[in-house]
Order: sequence, then structure tokens, then C-alpha cells
Amino acid sequence: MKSDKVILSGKGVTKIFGFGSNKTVAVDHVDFSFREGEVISIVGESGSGKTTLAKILLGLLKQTEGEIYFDGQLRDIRSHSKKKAYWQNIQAIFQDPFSSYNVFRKIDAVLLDCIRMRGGGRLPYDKKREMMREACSFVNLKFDELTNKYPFELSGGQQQRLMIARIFLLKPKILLADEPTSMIDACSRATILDMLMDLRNEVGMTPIFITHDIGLAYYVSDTVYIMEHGKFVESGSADAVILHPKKQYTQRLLSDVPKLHEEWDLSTV
Amino acid sequence: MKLMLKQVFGSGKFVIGFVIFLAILLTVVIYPIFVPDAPLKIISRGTFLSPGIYVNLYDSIDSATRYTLITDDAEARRVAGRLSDEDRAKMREWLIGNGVDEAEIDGADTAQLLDLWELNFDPTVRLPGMTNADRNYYIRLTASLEGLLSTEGATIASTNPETGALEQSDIVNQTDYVHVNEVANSRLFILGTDNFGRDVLTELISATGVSLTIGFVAGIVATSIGLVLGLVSGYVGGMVDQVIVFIMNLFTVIPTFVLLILISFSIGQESRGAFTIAVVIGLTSWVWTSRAVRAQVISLRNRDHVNLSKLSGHSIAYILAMDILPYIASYVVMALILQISSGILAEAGLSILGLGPRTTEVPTLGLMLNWAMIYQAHILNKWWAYLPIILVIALISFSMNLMNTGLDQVFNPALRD
Amino acid sequence: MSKPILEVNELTTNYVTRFGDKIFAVDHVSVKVDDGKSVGIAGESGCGKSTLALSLMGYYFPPLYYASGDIIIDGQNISGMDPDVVRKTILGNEISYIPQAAMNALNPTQKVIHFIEDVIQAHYPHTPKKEIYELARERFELLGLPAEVLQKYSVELSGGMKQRTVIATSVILSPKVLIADEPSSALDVTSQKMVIKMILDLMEKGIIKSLIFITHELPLLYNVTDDIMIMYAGQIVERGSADEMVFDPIHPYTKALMGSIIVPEEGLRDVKLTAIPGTPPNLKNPPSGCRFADRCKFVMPECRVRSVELRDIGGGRSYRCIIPEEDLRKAYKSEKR
Amino acid sequence: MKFTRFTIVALLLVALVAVSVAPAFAQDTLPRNETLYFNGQQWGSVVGWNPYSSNNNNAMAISQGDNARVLMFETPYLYNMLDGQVYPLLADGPFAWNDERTELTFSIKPAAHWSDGTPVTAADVAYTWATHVKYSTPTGAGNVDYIDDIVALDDSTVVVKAKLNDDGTAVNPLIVQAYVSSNYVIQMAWTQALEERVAEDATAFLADTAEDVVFSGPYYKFFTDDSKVILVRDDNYWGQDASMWGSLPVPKYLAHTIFKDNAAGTTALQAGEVDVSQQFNSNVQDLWLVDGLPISTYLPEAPYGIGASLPTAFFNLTGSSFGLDNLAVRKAIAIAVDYPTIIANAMTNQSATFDQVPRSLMNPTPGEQALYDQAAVADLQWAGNDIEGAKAILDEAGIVDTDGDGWRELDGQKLSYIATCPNGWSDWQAAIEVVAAAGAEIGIDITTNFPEWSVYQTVVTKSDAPLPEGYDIFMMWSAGAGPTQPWGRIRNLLSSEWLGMASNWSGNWGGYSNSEVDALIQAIPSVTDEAELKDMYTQLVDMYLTDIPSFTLMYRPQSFHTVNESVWTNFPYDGDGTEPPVPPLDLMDGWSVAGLYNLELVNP
Repeated sequence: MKSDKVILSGKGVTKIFGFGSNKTVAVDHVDFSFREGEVISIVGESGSGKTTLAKILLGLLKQTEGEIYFDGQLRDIRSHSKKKAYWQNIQAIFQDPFSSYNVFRKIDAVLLDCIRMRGGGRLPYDKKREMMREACSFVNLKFDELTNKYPFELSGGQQQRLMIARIFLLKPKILLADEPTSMIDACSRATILDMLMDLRNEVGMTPIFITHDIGLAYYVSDTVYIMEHGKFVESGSADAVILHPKKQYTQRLLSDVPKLHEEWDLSTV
Repeated sequence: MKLMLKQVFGSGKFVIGFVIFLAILLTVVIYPIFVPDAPLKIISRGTFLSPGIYVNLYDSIDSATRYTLITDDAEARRVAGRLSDEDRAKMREWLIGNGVDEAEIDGADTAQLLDLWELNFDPTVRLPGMTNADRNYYIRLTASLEGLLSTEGATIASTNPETGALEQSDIVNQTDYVHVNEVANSRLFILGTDNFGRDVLTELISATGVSLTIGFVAGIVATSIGLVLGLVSGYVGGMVDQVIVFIMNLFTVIPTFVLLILISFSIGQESRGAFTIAVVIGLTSWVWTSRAVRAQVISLRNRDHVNLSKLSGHSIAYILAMDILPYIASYVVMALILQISSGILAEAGLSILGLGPRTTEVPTLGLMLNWAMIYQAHILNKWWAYLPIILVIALISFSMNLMNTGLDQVFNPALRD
Repeated sequence: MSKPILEVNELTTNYVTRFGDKIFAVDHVSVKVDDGKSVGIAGESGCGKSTLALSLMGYYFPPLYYASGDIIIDGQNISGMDPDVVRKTILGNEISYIPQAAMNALNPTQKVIHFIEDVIQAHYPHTPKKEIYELARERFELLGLPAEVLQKYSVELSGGMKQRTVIATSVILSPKVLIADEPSSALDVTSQKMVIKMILDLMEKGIIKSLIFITHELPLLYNVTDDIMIMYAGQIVERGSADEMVFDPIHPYTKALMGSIIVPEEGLRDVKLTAIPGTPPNLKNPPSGCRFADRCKFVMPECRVRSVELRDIGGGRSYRCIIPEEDLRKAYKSEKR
Repeated sequence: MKFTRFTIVALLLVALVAVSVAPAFAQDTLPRNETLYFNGQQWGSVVGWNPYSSNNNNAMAISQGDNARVLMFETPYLYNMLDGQVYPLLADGPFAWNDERTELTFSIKPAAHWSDGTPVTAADVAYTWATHVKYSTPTGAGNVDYIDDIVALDDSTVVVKAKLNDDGTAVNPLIVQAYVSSNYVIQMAWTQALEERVAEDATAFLADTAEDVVFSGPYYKFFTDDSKVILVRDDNYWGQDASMWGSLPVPKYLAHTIFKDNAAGTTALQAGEVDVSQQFNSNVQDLWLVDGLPISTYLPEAPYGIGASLPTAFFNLTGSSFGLDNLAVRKAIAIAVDYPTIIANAMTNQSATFDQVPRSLMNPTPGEQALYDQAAVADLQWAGNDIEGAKAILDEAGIVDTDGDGWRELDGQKLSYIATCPNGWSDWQAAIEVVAAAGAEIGIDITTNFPEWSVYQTVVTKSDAPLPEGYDIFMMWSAGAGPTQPWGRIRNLLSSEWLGMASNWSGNWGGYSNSEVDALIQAIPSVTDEAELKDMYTQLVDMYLTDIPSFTLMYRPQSFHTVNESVWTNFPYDGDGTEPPVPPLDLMDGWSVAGLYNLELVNP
């Protein structure tokens, strides 16, 4: 599954908001290189800059400094068409499924957008329908029940699955999953994670999880990056970082999480 | 959509406002079908005719069918109509002042009073303390008393063109009546006439239509400008935003109404049509719409659904139209309603200051008020020349605000119960 | 056995929607909390946890209405009491409540001490300010909060500090019961830990007698409360001690919930998380039988028609399922992950 | 003495109280039974008391003209618009022309004296004229072409010498004669004192507010501020001498509250806070018929007052209005207009109708009406509302609707005009509306346009260029009643002498030009023979009604004279038996001042 080919990497990526005394450094000279096929997690508490970094990776925000390389080449998204080309390769799932959809557009429209994005805009409708049906069945949804419905008529879990169906159609090389399960119930969480993993195998993509849940990061990823105040403080394989943290910050983070088999030491507050 | 309409019409406030507004609108549309008179046609010689039915005197005397009604109180009513108790007291006062023995005068006995009056009254005599106004009153009274107690009919005579002599052509008996509906010329002026002698009701309804149109045009102009600037400013951000915000601030600092007055004044009376005024009102009142839209857009532009739309490769125009606009549409509709209502009020305000649309080409509610004010209808108690107009303005504004509050309750989650 | 501080019997409350429909968000729920004990309530979003928290206080305002049942706080039945009376005499005094975003409720233009004055003077109108300040200072110091906080404005405080200030303020009158509804879920893990420690301190130091803790985070609940109750679709489906509930769940729903726990502990990567298909029923029109039937893999035709009572199996344990506990345990074992 | 802060504050307070109480004191203590209240004359606060200046904004004290205001300053003669005669005031007996009508002689009443006690002398009259000329006051500039000099023969005899034509006749004896009833006599001594004060600087001379002015009239300044003007009677007034009035005027105070607008003035009149109202009160009859107030006008019935001026609609004959040079078009419009509606609606019947007083160039006063031969022009005098007649005229002239759009064309061009009057002049606007309505009736498109007054007057008074578009038909005033009337009014309406002036305030704004008319206007002032005069006036009326360069829309009184008899009575009214009759000019202008001596209290 994993290969040695670096699909996305960054050097000195920095994002500064505001000017002068109002200046906030959200992402502070981070370096990273994500290899094709590996599952990556970026873990950080709120305000650590992980969501800003995710938006930079997606090309929704422009970094203040530093370079990002995609597929070995300096990323160029300076025009709408170049952005569009980039977004054929990188896609996202957002935290809150309820706010991820335009409430005025039907499910069909959402999925047709994806077919169009993959260059299938001129395909006959039957073919498109077939593709949508396939995508829905991949996430255990029945397209025939969804067609002409609005996303908000679905439950949170179903909406997040629809999001995955979207990715199924788009088949990007990279998927940024920004807290994909934090807004949905524990029981649906497993389903979503399973499907993401299945999808990864199916289309051979590189998922990047952005999360504050260190447990989740441990559970899903090969490589974990721990982020604090805009910097990566520790990174490495999941086992190494989570079970044997070297940095004090990571250790503290882990000790603050309530666990089942380990006493939660409240005296360390 | 259907659900939204159902919700909107589920709001009692909206429905009441809508019904009032619809009633006004329907009246404006339907009334001219039944009363096709030109609203600015001068129909009375004399100003501020009071509301009521007018029967043509000539035609009523000339009426072919006469009805004899033996109404006992007819005479008493005629006498009372021409000689009130107050008149009797005044006559008595004059007679006593002129030396008639107080005991001789029986105020209640009309015949005796009239006899005494005829015998004694001299218009040239001025009693101590009597003003010229009093004198004029007594002269008018004397004129009106002529033939008061006559039981005979009134003779109508005309000059014979051949002989030049006056010849009796008819006698109108005191028991003669005419059915109002059989008089060919009768007009009903529900709201009387105004200072120009125009039918206030017809004018009012036409003015309501024009004012509503002004409101709509002003509202649409203001809302369009506000919407476009707000959308662009809020979504594009950066330099564009700063420039637009600067313009908005400029317009906020200058009091809109003052600006409106200045523009109206500089356009000059000659070119101030109703449409021009509407556009000017629109051009000066878009600021708060644009501010509000901008704020909404800023809160929307970083929403995930917008990001998702971007990731789906949609253009800015598409995102503005499909991902932003629908979310603020209900808000914009509410803003439009308020803009329409404030446009109508602004027109009225301008017109009262004499800066409204070019006068007397079309009536507007403001112009009608302006004329009523110039002609002192309020001082002369000609209520029909201003009260109905104020009422209509209030009703329009009330209905629009009700609709707006209703919509607000439906669309604003913070107010939802 | 110590006497219950809070006893709720068969409490039912409902919402009335804009279109007049009734939603029974809390359906015949009984909760008993003994002196010195804490009870956790967990469940999926929309299961009625937060409504239960509100209902427990006896403080109803539209669109939430009281339907039936008793709420007895330290022997005093407050169910059906006038909400105004509840607000003046019960809230803050007998029972305190901390909602999820309580820290955002602080007025940024006023100092912390002001809120404390408000709380105290609402119940004891003529308390001198000096006395209040002394009380507050003592209490804050007892709870490990610096006394300077009292003179600060809420905007000057961090999220965790704000939340702790709110908690300290709401228990200033030492209520018997504290209801905490997701008090830490908006905070990062470090602040969460501080807040939890403080709540546990309240119990330990005898400021409050009992605690009801509501959250959807099971590992947290496991570490905080003595007992755990699982709620599903407005009903309690299972209750037991924290250990039993996590490691020996009986109800299929509880079992699924516990199977979905993710904690960063060795071995986690080897387990397969449990997934439950489907969605909870619509409470506007709940199914007549077991409410979990549609999603339950052990469902039998009977489940859909027969209404199920909470079954007490002793030792403070009870669950709501027609399948005997042994059968369920056996089934779980056979599908060992 | 050392002032403490407290003393200063206390002093300030006292001063403040004193300042704020003083005016209140002045008005509150005016006894109602000795005060006559006015409205409609004074708008804004008084600037000064300088009778040479035209910038006093002092409506109660200073107004020179045909019916000069003689409350504070006096003229040698008083004009009476009712009989057209002048009556001596400062002058003793009638004036006398020499046989050539080049010199007018009168003497000053021996009793006449100034407020400082010194007698009024012929030298004062002469010096007043000399000063007017020297400082080029409006009076000086307006008369210098007609009056050569005014000299004092002795202490009491004044000779007014007319400017002469080359042939030795007076340029205009009518204007010379009018001077003595239109212009004040101002004290020489005071004038010289003022000249000294301002070092004979013309600007400073006219700008002086003349608080120290010496006067001869019965009233003088008592109090003014921005809310009222009060005059008080001079109990040493010379006129109480038997040679003039024989008594003092009745009210001790004349007060004029400065109202915000007409509406406020009307309200005050209704409340009895105003005795004499110079305001247009629409539907004035409602005040007594409906409201039952003790209010009356000079005439008990419509038109309620005596019309004196002729507000007139002018046709633009300067060439910029297509078709108005065509008499048929002008006549059709003029006879189609519904004058009764104008009079009923714009004037609320406070004007005689054209049935009552047929149109001519004369105002409705008996004096002027007697000046022309009504029978001779009866065929030309239209009463209006003659739609069929107008249509017939147009049809006959070949001006018909050729393209079927409802509007008539002349030479293929649609007749389309704009009727104009200043914005906010509500009665004029109403009249212009009716004119426009007449157009629609006869197939000529007339729309209305109401520019601001400043725009309007700039355009209309600029005679050196054709009137612009939008001024096809426009409304302006005409002269009222006065000693040079109706000659002066006819000159205003018809004389071509002003055409081409950069700023023409005098008249004939439409640009009419007729040499026959000009010749008659030129000749009349020197004619004394009544029959000849009548013939000449009749010719003028004939030409006016034939050529129709303009058309009178209504008659309008010189002053609106409405009185409230709550406190005072015996105001002048038609048939009140006064001899000569006191005209309804608010008891302050020309002979109407005589009315002040007749007033009585309703409740003495």
C-alpha cells in the first residue's frame, strides 16, 4: 500500500494573519512530506493551526511563506483553471456534515458536480446515474432513495457517507479529512472510518486526517504529526509517537486524555 | 420552497400584513376599473368640498317624477335648519337692544318672532357693542328668514324670451320630494374634494399606486445596489472590500435624508418625475442593505459548503449566485420590504418639504399631504384632505413592517420559538 | 445504604413544536442519586440527555413542558412547582446546573465578583458585599482558583478558567446536586482535565453532595462517575457501575457504544470498532415496541410490538431488553472481535 | 471691591434673568384694550429704521409707494384707492399745477411738527429729495427722470419742478404728481446729522439703522426682537390738531407678532390674538359661517375685498415658443380657461369674477372702471370657459389635429406648451393648473412646471434674451391701485420700452411690442381732459383684448384685510358711511390710516 513516492510535501510553510501588533502566526515554518498511500494524521488542540494548515494544503488559503510541492513539483494554483486541476487531485471532508452542503442543492447536484469535475460532464445521463448509484452503494446508501432529496434530510452519519461517496466519484490522490467524525455519534464513527479506509484501498489515495482526537489518530494512521502553536513538535509512526512519546508536549497531551485501562492522573493538573 | 411558503404563511403577523397590503394593492388596481376618472381632474369649483353625496340642484328641481311625502316634521325641520335656537337668542338680543320690550318677545313662537323682526330690524342700526361681524350675521340671517313660514310652494320663474317678462314656470311644493337615485346628476364624494377641487378618493387611490411604485422602484434600486456591493465586498474582500466599505462609510456619515434633499433640490423641479425621485431615493438608501449583506456574506464565505463548492471547481459568480445568495435571500427579501416601505415614507417626507416629484403630473401621497399643508387643511379642519392620506401611509408602512416581522420570525432562528 | 439526595421517578417531559406536535424527549425516566455519589448519563446526540438535565431541575419554560413524574430533592418534591418559585428557591440553592457553553454566558462587561453577588443576592438579598467577597475568596481558594480572578472581567480569562469560574460561582451556595451537561466538551484536553478535577473536588470537599454528569464521551464518564446510565431515544436503556457498564455491557446498544470507544492505548489498532447501522427513531412518533429494535442485530419480531420495561437485575444494575442477560453475554462472546 | 467667583456667577444669573424677562415683560404688559395686533406684514426681524434705505425689513414703519405706510413717517398727501383721490396729510390743502403742468406747488400744514418738536418745513421736503438724489436711493433713482428739482419757496411752500422734454412739456406729470403721496418727508436736521455721522459715505448712509431717527407720524418704535415688532403712539403727535385728525389714533400700541408661516398666523387670527390680518386665508368665509368667529372682511360676501391688481398669465412672444405668435392660438387658450374655477379654487372666491367685472386693463375699483368705455369693448371681453368658441377659432385658423393623436398641429407641428409659475406659490400654482386643464379641452398640450422662485425670477426678468423653453405661458403680477394707475399698470403690461434690458423688473415680460400702444402710453400722462383720457384708455383696452399678449387670471386685493372683532370694532367695511371712504388696507397704508381714528373697543 505504502510507497516511497512523496505525493505532497512542504518546506517552511507559514501562515500569518493580520498585521503589526495584531499579527498571529497560525502556521510557523512547518516542513512535511507525505508519501503516497500512507495514512497521515495531524494532531493538535484547537488553536494549534492544524485547520489553517489543512486549508493551505487544500489551496483555500494562501501561505504567507514557504513552498508546497505536489507530486514532486512546486504547486501552482494561481489561476482558476490551475486550481481546478489541483482540486482534481486533492479533496476534503469537513468536520460538520450539516454545514458542508448547500441546503438549496439536491444530492444529485452534489454528485453530478463530482462527475463533471472528473471530466464526465458530457456523459449521457444514464451513465452518470450509474456512476452515482455505484458511489452511493459504496457507502451503503441507496441512490434511488436519495435522488431528488436534499442532503439535510439525511442524518449526520448519512451525510458524512455521502461526502465519502463524493470522494469515491472524484477519486483524488489526496483526501484531507478535517475531523470527519467529531460531529457524528460514536456508533456511526466506525462506519465512516471503515469506509474511508475502504475507499483508500479502492482508489489508492493518501488520506490526511486533521484531528484533535489523539486516540483516533492512533487508531487510523501510519504516520502522526503532533502540532502545537503552529509547529510540528513530534512526528513519526503512530506506535512510536503515541505509545512512546519523546516530547513533553506529546506526553502531556496523552496523559490528559481519559483512558480505560490506565488511571487518569488528575494530580498532574 | 413549498415548506418555506407554508412557514411564511403560518406566521400570523405576516398574514395580517400581507392581507392589508393585498387589500391596498387590489383597491389600487380595481378602483380605476369602476371609476375611470382621471385622478387629477378638477371636478369642483370651490375647494375642500366636504365628503358626502351631491345632488344637482337644477336636475332635482327639474326632476320629472315628484313624490309627495306628508312628513309631519318637514316644516319643523326646515324652520330649525334655517333658524336655530342660537339664532333666536341672537334675534332676541338685538330686539331687546333696539328697545323692544323683553316681555313681548316669545322666542319659541316663530311667527311672532318673525313679525317682530320684520317690524324692527334695520341693518343700518348698530347697537352698542355690536361688531361688523355681528351686523353681517344679522343681514345674512334676515335674508335666510325670507319666506320661512310660507306654506305655499316656492315659485320658479323664468324670463319669457319674447316679452322679457318673468313668467311662472313651476311651483315646488313643500311636500315635494325627489328620490336621490332618480336625479340624473348626483355624485358621491366619499372623501370630498381637495384644494384644487379634485376628488380626494380617486386621487388618493391613484396616489397610493404611484407611491407604491415609487417605493418598489426605490426598494429595488436600493436593494440591488446594496446586494451587489455587499456580495462583492463581503466575498472578494481585500482592496475591493476596503474601497466599497469606504464608500459605505461615506454614505453612512452623510445623513441620507439630507443627501436626498440636496440631490432632489439640485435636480430641480423641472426634471423631478416620480420615477426620478424613486431612483434618487433608491440611490441614497442602499447603505444599510449593503452593510448587512456584507456582514452576512463574510460570515458565510468561510462556511464549509462554500469551501466544498470551491473544491468542486465552481467559479466566483457561481458561488455567489448558488452558495451565498440563497442563504441570504430571505434576508434580502426582508430588506427589500423595509426599503419599499421606507421609500414610500421618504417620498412623503420629500414631498412635504416640497422636493417631491414634479407636482401635479401624477399624484403621490406625499404631494397630497404637501398640498393639504400648504392650503392649511389641518387648520381649517378639512380632515378629509390629509387624514386618509396619513392613514394610507400608516397602513402601508404598518403592513410592510408586519410582513417583515413575520418573515423575521420565520427566518431568524434567534427569534423562533 | 445512604439516603438518596435526588430521586426522580418516572419523569416525563415534552416539547411542543411550532405545529403543535408533542415530542416526548424524556420518557418515564427514573434517576436515583445517593449522597456522595455521582451518576453519568451518556447517549447519542438527540437522545434526550440535555432535556433530561433541564427536566431534572424542575425549571420548565416553553416549549418544554412537564408531563408527569416526581422530582424529589433531599425529600422535597419540586415537580410541578411554579418555575418562578423554582428559580428563586431551588436553583443555585438546592440544585445547580452548568450547561455546555456556560462560560459564554458571562457578561463581558462585568467583573466575576459581580456574578457571585448576583447569585447570592438573588437568594439572600441583603447580604453585605464584603461578606460576599469573603465567602467567594474562601471558596475560590478552596477550589484552587486564584482570588484575583474575582476582580477580573470574563474576557480576561482563558476558556478553562472561565468554565471553572462559572462552576465555582454556580455552587457558591453549596447546592445539594450539581448537574453538569457536557461541561468540558468545548475545551481542549488539558482544560478539560482541570475542569473535571475541580468538579470532583467539589464532591470531595463536600460542597456538593451529588453529581449528575452528562456527556457523550464514554472514556471521560468512566473516569468521572460512579454509575453510568445510557439513554436512548428518551429512555434509560441500561444502568450500572462505571466498570460494569464499560467492560460488561448487557444491552446491545450499550455493547455497541462501548465497542466504539477509541482511546490511545496499546492494542487499540488491533480491534475493530463496532458500528451500528441506522438512526434513532423519531420521537414525534416513537415505535410501540423496543425503541432500539430497528438497529438491533438481535431483534426478534416480538421486540417490535412488546414494550420493554427497565429490568432491575440487582446490584444497582438494570437494563431494558427482553433477551435475558446471559443470552446476550453469550452472544457477545461468540462474536469476539 | 474684589469679585468672588460667587458674585460673578450671581451677577451673570441676574443679567440672564433680566435679558430673558425684558421682552416677556414688554409684551405681557401690553394692555390688550390698548393694542391693535396685526399679522402677515412682518416676516423676520427688523433691520433698521432708516427711511432712506430699502433694506429695513420693517413692514410696520417703512413702506413707500402708491399707498405709502404712514404710521411713523408721513407723506404730504394720502392716496385713497377707493376714490382715486389724494388727501392732504403734511400738506395744507390740495396741490396746484401751473398752467404748463411743469411745476406743482403745495404748502406744509402749520401744525405739522417733528417728534423733536421742531416744525415740518418746506426745506425738509426739498432736502429729502436732494438726499434721495445724492445717495441714489430707490426713490431718487425711480423719479430722477421725471422730477427736476424740489425747492422750498419759503418755510411752508414747496415747488416740485418736473423734468421737461425738449418741447418744454413735462416728461411725465403723472409721476411727478404721484411723488407727493408716495414718498416720506424726512427731517433735514436729522438727515444732516446722519450724513455727518457717516461722513457722507453712500453705503454707510443707507446702511445706518437710524435708531435716532426723527419722525412726524403718530407711532414710533417701542420694542422689536425676532418674535415681534411693537410701535407705540406718540402722544405729542401733531395730527391731533384740528387741522388734521383732531384726535390721536385710538390704539396706544400697534403690535405685530412674527409668525413662522401663514398657518401660524391663521391660527392666531382664529384665536383672536390678531385683530387685523394681511394674509390670504383660504375659504375665509368658513371663519364666520362654520367657525362662528367674530371675523369679517370689507365686503360681507365674495369677493370679500376690493380687487386692486391683476395677476396675469403672459404668452411668450419672444419667438422661442412655437405657435404663440399666432393670435388664434393665444385667443383660443385665453377664452378656454375656466376662470370661475380659478377664482373659486385658487382664490377661494376672494376675487371678483369676470362676469362681475369684465376684463380690461382696469382693476375693479370704481375709480378705474370709470376710465374706459365698457360698451365699446364689450364684444371683446371674454368670461372664459368657452371651449366650443376656442375650438371654432382654432378650426377656422386651420389649426386642427391632423395626425389623430388628439393634439392640434400648426403647420404640421404639434402645439405643446409648458405653463409656469414659481414653486410654493400655491394660489398661482392652482391657477396655472386650471390653465393647463383648458389646453387639454381644446387639443393643445399644456403641462405645468413649477421652478424655484430664484430660477423663475432670473429667467423672467431677463429681457435681453428670448425666454427659454418651459416659459411658454407664465404668470406674473401687475401693479395694484395708486395715483398713477391704471396708466402705470398698462405701461407694465404692454409697453415695449423695457425689451432688451438685462434685468427687467418693470413688466411686459412676454415681449409684446406695438407702436400704437407705446404711443398711447407715452401720451396719457400729459393728458388732462377726461373725455380724451377715456378714449385713449378705451383704445388701449381694445388693443389689449384684441392682441391678447397676456390674459388676466383673477383680481387680487391690494392687501388682504380680514379683521377679528373680539377686542376692536368699527373697522372699515363697505358702506360704513365714512367720508371719504376708508379703504381696506389694514389701517396703515395711504388713506386707510384714517381707520385708526375710528376704532372702538367692543367692551370699553
